[in-house]
Amino acid sequence: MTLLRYLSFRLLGIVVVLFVIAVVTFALFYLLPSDPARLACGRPCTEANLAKVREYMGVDQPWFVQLGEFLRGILFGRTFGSTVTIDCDAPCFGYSFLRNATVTELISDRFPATASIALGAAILFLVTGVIGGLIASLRRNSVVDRGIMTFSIAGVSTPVYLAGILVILIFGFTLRWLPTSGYVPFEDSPVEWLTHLILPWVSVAFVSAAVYARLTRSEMLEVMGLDYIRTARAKGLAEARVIGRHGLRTALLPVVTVFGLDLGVLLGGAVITERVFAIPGIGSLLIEAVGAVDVQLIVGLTLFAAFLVVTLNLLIDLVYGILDPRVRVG
Amino acid sequence: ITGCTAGGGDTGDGEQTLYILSTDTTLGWDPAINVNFPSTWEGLIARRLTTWKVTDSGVEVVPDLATDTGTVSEDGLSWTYTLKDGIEFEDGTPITSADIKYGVERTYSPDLAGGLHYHQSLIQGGDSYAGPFDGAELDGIETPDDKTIVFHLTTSYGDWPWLAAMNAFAPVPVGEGTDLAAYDEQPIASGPYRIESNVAGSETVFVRNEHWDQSTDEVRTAGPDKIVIRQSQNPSTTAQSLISDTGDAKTSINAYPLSAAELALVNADPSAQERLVTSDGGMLYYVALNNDSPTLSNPLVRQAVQYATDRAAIVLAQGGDQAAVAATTLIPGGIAGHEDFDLYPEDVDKAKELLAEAGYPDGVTLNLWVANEDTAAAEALQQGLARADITVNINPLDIGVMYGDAMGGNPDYDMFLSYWIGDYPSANSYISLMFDSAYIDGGYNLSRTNDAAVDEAMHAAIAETDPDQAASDWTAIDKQIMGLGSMLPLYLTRNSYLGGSDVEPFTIPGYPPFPDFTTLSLAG
Amino acid sequence: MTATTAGRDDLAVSARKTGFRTLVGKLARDPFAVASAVTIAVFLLAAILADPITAITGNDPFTYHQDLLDGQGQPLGWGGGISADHWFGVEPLTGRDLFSIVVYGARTSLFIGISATLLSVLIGTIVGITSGYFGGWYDRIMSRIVDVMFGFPVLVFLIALMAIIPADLPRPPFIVLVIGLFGWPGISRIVRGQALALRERNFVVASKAMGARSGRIVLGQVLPNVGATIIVVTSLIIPGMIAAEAALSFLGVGVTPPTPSWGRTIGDAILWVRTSPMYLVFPGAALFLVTLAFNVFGDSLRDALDPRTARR
Amino acid sequence: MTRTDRAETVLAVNGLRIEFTRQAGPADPVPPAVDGISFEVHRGQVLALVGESGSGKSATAMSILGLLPGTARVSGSVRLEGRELRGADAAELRRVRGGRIGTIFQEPMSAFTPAYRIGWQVAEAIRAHHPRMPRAEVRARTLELLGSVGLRDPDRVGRSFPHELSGGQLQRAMIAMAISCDPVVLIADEPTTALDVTVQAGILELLRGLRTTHGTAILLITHDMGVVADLADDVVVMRQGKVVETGSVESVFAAPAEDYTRELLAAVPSLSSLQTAPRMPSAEAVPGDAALAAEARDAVIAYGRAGLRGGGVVAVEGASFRIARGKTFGLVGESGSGKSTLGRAFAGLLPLRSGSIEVAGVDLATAPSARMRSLRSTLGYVFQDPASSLNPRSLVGDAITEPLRLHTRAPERERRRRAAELIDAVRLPASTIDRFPHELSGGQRQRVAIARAIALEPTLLIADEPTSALDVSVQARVLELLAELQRELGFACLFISHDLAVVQELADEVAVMRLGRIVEQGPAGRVLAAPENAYTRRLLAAAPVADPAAQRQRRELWLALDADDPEAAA
Ligand SMILES: Nc1ncnc2c1ncn2[C@@H]1O[C@H](COP(=O)(O)OP(=O)(O)OP(=O)(O)O)[C@@H](O)[C@H]1O
Ligand SMILES: Nc1ncnc2c1ncn2[C@@H]1O[C@H](COP(=O)(O)OP(=O)(O)OP(=O)(O)O)[C@@H](O)[C@H]1O
Ligand SMILES: [Mg+2]
Ligand SMILES: [Mg+2]
Repeated sequence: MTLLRYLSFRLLGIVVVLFVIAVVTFALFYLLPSDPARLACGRPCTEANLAKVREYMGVDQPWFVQLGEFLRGILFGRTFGSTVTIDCDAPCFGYSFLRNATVTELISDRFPATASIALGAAILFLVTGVIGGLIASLRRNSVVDRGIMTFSIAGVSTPVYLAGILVILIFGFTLRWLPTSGYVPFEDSPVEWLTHLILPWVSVAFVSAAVYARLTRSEMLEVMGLDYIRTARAKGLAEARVIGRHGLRTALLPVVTVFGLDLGVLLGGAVITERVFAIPGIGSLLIEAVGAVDVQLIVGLTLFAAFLVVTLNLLIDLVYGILDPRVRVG
Repeated sequence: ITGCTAGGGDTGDGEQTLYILSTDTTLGWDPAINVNFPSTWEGLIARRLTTWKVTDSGVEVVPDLATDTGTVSEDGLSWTYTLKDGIEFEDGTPITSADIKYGVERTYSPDLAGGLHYHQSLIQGGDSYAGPFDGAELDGIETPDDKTIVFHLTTSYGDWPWLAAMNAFAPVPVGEGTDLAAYDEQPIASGPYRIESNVAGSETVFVRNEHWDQSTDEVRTAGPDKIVIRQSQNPSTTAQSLISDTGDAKTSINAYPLSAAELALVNADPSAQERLVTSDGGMLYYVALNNDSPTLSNPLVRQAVQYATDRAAIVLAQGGDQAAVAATTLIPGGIAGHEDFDLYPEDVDKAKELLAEAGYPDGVTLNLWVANEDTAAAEALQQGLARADITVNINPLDIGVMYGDAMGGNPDYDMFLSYWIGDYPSANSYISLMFDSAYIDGGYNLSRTNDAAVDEAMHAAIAETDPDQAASDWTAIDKQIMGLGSMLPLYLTRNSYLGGSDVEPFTIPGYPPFPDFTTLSLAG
Repeated sequence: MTATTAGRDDLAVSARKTGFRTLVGKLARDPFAVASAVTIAVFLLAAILADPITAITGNDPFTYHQDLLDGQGQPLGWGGGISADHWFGVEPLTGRDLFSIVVYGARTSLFIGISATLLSVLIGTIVGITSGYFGGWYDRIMSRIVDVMFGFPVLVFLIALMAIIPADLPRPPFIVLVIGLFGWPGISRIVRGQALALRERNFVVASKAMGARSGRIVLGQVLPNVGATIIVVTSLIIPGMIAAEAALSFLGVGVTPPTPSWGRTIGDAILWVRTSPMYLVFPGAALFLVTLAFNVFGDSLRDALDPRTARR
Repeated sequence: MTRTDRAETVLAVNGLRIEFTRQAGPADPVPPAVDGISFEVHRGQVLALVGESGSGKSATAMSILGLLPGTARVSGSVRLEGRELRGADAAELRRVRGGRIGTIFQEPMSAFTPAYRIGWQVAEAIRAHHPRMPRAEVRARTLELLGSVGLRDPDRVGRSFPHELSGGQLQRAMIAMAISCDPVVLIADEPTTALDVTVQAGILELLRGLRTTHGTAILLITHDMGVVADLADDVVVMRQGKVVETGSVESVFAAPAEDYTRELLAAVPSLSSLQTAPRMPSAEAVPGDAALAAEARDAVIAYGRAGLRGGGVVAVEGASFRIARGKTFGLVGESGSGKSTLGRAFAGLLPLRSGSIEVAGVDLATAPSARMRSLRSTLGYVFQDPASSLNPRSLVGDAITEPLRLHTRAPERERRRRAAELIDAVRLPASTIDRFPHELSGGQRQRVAIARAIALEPTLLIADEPTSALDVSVQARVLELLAELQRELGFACLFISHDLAVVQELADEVAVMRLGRIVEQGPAGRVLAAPENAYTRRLLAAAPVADPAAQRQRRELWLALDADDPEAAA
């Protein structure tokens, strides 16, 4: 299979996956007896008013019609509103009537915060996890190894919200080193952006790095016993290079796979972290949307999260090919 | 950086900033859909015909853009207001009666659902009106000249003066606000502040509106130079930083009341305790007993539930008398028409007897819907009822889903625990929306009370324009409804706020149980 | 076939013990394994025998003891009200016995954690092995399904589902079903990768050459060789599942109150950590200990099952 | 080392002793892997280290470079050009590794890091010792090196990843890497074990060239006596960590002083005299249908999916031959010529693209799956790599009786009895039955694989290189065993090997394969003694014999043939 064929096959797969997710989400919220129009209708809500709102939101239609409209909107764009016209250009992932904004706008408002948490935390836990695992594997069965592994088990065993609250207590209130909540956009103040994100990063990283440390350690133990490591040493390479270029390179393959998934999920909204640290991101938006039965926003966000996961999956598979030429496609 | 910059709200040039720490994640400011009280945030940017003056004892309606609180015609069907001189929008254009009319008209647009709609069917022609965006006008509002505005009602309405103080009666320049998203983010201000920036989920920044004239405004004091509403704040960290009282926290205040755990934290810190302000009353927590439920349709069972309720435990589970007071009536203290009575003093044996009489000698099982954040009250209720062999299955739900379900044609609950606070301080706003049979499906009549006598009495009381007569009417209705047993009031919250040390002392009445942000000021 | 085996019948009797007993023997020699197994056993026992255990002090996790609280609902006395009757003290606001809450909480948390893990591991292993071993279209379709599962936010599903299911049905089984059904894709991915590699291994081909059916090859050759991975994954996932239940409770879609669950208690206790720290310490320590034990035990079990480390 | 006209000593090992300690567990005494051995390697000379598997050859070589794992305890002295290497600091060791001493490892396939291109890896070796050499120069030197080891297209090879190259190419690249810094000593640990004879001959030639042109001293580790005879000047024979005998290659081969050496040499199978002149084809006796065990007719086998225009790798093209009952059919040919592919096809593991294969009168392509399974019960298969064909998690006893479990209802006890019988039949100690595969030596594992293959007394045994991983003494034992079992059980055997001597010893009929085609077939005696095909002749000439004098003649012959043949292997 050529790279092009492979890519088009996978992209088609992504489209199918997203379609399935859209259908399932629509159907799911249609099963809910909740009526979003009533929540949007205000106080007091008369029958006449309700009917107007229903029509305006399109929820008077059966779910498959709504779904059809939604999908059509993605491809061709659509308009909302009854007495005013709200344009939602293609690709239109829906419109939140409660927030008077297109889902695309809402996502682009909220995504920087989520992306900041996700990317920073991901880098932090990847780096600390891999380094920890590496050190543990090189000092196998030593005190250092046992220490790192115990610490990592502690990480695995801690729910992320507990970690979050604990770091807030320690660094925010007891030591008063860092702000404990909120998000400052990078454009406004890079320094504040950083200081506000350190605690979320640390708490996510503490919980996730553990997995990476364990994975790296076991892979390194495996790889460092392989023949080509001996070859590299026999060439006269410095030990650091042997470990870094020849050992770690292969040991990181499974790490990359897990990382791709984790990053995808994190980018789709770090629900709990955002909640604990009061960061307005995709995750908290989703929770709010669910609470308000804002169906279009829910579907839009779900699709967005799913899109991130599956695209990152594809990306990781491609990166995998670079790291390991044996599985390279094309 | 929160907690790191020294010197409170004073920035270099002596500018004072008040920080309001809110858990909200999106704040919209379009007056057509904003449901803030006139004395809270929206009141800072949007003036209206009349507004609230909040004092220790309560709240009264006072003129705002209008010169008086309105004159009613003989038949009670038309209200006339005259506008003051020297009132301007933030861009300097004068505010005219047409702007007010346009503002009210906007609320009729289905594109702007979600606000408070008390006025909508009251104003003539409102039932068939769909907003001004396609050029139509609302016949029931007359603007003979730039300074005068007349509202023609379909029926006389005693609470009308309260309605005219609502956000819907704030002016919007004619023709503006058609880009709904943009206007919600940054409406054109008429109050002492205008919105400088508004980042959803992050913060809204209010700065002084140069075109607001203090001499035209008898309520607002506009103390701080700048007000920042920090959104998406975590309540627990909010409390912690207010207690610590360093940096920005010195000029900060929480927007929503402290919880029991946060109160305990404050109590542990004497210096914070001094700054704590607590209202005498607040939101009414209640349980609606579903009259359509197979078990609770029997009034005896409803009464048994009433008698078995352990209010003391419930109140303590909220954090004790510092956080709540037991409530046994519908109309809370501080609202005209309130009278203290308890038709069902706690009596477990009596509850058992009633159950036996109703044909349930071995007890009953009831389900209870409750919002995720209110399960503590539900559990305390549950253990109280358990004493009378009433088993309660708690079903915690997301609050939106809960209401969406209950009002959306799936009232599959026996009991429904929630809270209520009137949109204005009138017994009407506490009772009619919750017990009028017209609001059974789709409205807030969650107990599904369908009693012709109650309906009739309420309609009479609503039309009553004499305040004293209305008050005594409502007291009677309160007793009447409590007699049906379909409503179980639990407690009134006592709302606690913690201001930073640079926030000038303030008080909070039982209604509205929120700080009056329009008069809050900073030391220095 | 030759005469030489005639006198060797003794051989046929004493087979090398590879079964359960050897495994136990090996584990018994590993102090970490013993310690963690004992910890897990203690918690499991506590969960099963919650009634008699809490009966010792005559408590249950539901009864309010508000007489033990001050006017603001704070426990009176030292350590959150620790006393002979209330070993771990009492809960703020309600005065419920914290020891009972932790013990009964073990029931909920372990039940959910373990059953959801078993469900995930079962599905993940079946899907992973079959799609890795058989490959082709089946594998491609399965991979896409895994993508869907990954892409779908569990939380949305749960919140929606909780609103649909009738209130009087017990929630734990639903939570198990949902987090179990959403937990398998990761496992299936790992298992699939291994099965894919094993498919090409000579001993699998050899088995095929000997005339073994696919089912037998999957069960007899492939499964034992992914067993170690599955065990490690399982031991890592149980704590994850317990934490997932806890997180759901934190977001308000977990088990219904007043059913005790560690997740809910910890979620509540966090608010009180500065004023009633013991409220957090006991359930927190329980959660931490049991997850630690599962992790350590998983590691030991893997070592014990791997013939290459047999002589350790 | 008695001769005095020797060139200078570059590497001297003295009283070397290596012990491996166990990671954990009781400290039961383990005998040292290497116990006080001494030898010297001289400039421009080849010293061969021979001995059975596990005798400590590799451990010795690794200890010279300090590459043993941390569990090894080493004592004694290793001197390179007079300087002590043991106890040298890391920097010094790095300078020596790859700089003064180059190393060629066994199994080239796994000796390169899979993630990097060959050229990069060779360049890395250069840069490790010449950090300031400009990029272009490094590149030029890399290409030059790859060219100098006889790789046809150094540019392409340099750009390839390890998995894209053949074993022979990789081994050459490995040599290029080993000599990249003009080492004074080259350690070659089984440099040709996995390669077929023609490639092997090429590589030995290359090593010889290095020795003469650069004066490189070579420490050659092998268990192939033919290779020793071909290349070595001196021989050190090891057994169980001790030196048994030392001497010049001529003297050791002509007059071994020790019993063990004699045994070792006797075990080497030898090709009978070789005729290289082409002969007229003669009529060959082809077995009649009645005596037929299996037959291939125009079999075409390909890997990968067949697209519209063919596609995939066609590994075997139009193979036709018959295997007579009770006879052994030998299949020889260079690596990658399709031997194993044919073997697999006979077991029904690969589909045919066209043609047919019949086993016991059943056409494999059309047989229903039930028929196929019962057919497989009459089929034994010994895989090319015995270690990997045993499930690491099954006990030997269970592995051997797997066919019984699949095809009979024999109870546990009965199976165990049978397992003991089989273990005995392949001459393994009875205790083997309760071991895991990793607890056995390569030779033992091979025998376990054979035991499993004959468990159901097959009518056809497919043996794919059953001795490739074994040292000569063990190999001799296994071959003897196979012959004996065949006599006893009377199965037909498809015997795949690239070792012509082995095939000659065992096979009745032989087919020679090259590039997926059978180039010549006929009775073993005829084909291997008087080949008609040029390729067969070259193959025969390339096989080294364990006699230094004879091997020198053969080498010249091979060189002549090689020069004639335009398609000589790269
Ligand atoms: N890392 C190790 N740990 C423990 N024992 C080892 C290790 N490496 C080798 N040995 C043991 O040391 C002995 C010598 O092994 P070595 O690899 O030197 O044999 P060899 O002569 O090279 O055999 P072969 O011909 O099979 O390669 C063997 O008994 C082997 O089991
Ligand atoms: N699984 C496979 N997929 C694709 N090509 C393969 C596969 N296995 C073998 N081949 C190719 O088929 C050809 C024949 O391989 P085969 O294994 O039959 O060779 P062989 O004669 O057994 O070699 P050797 O002596 O090295 O074992 C080679 O070119 C090889 O690269
Ligand atoms: Mg070796
Ligand atoms: Mg082969």
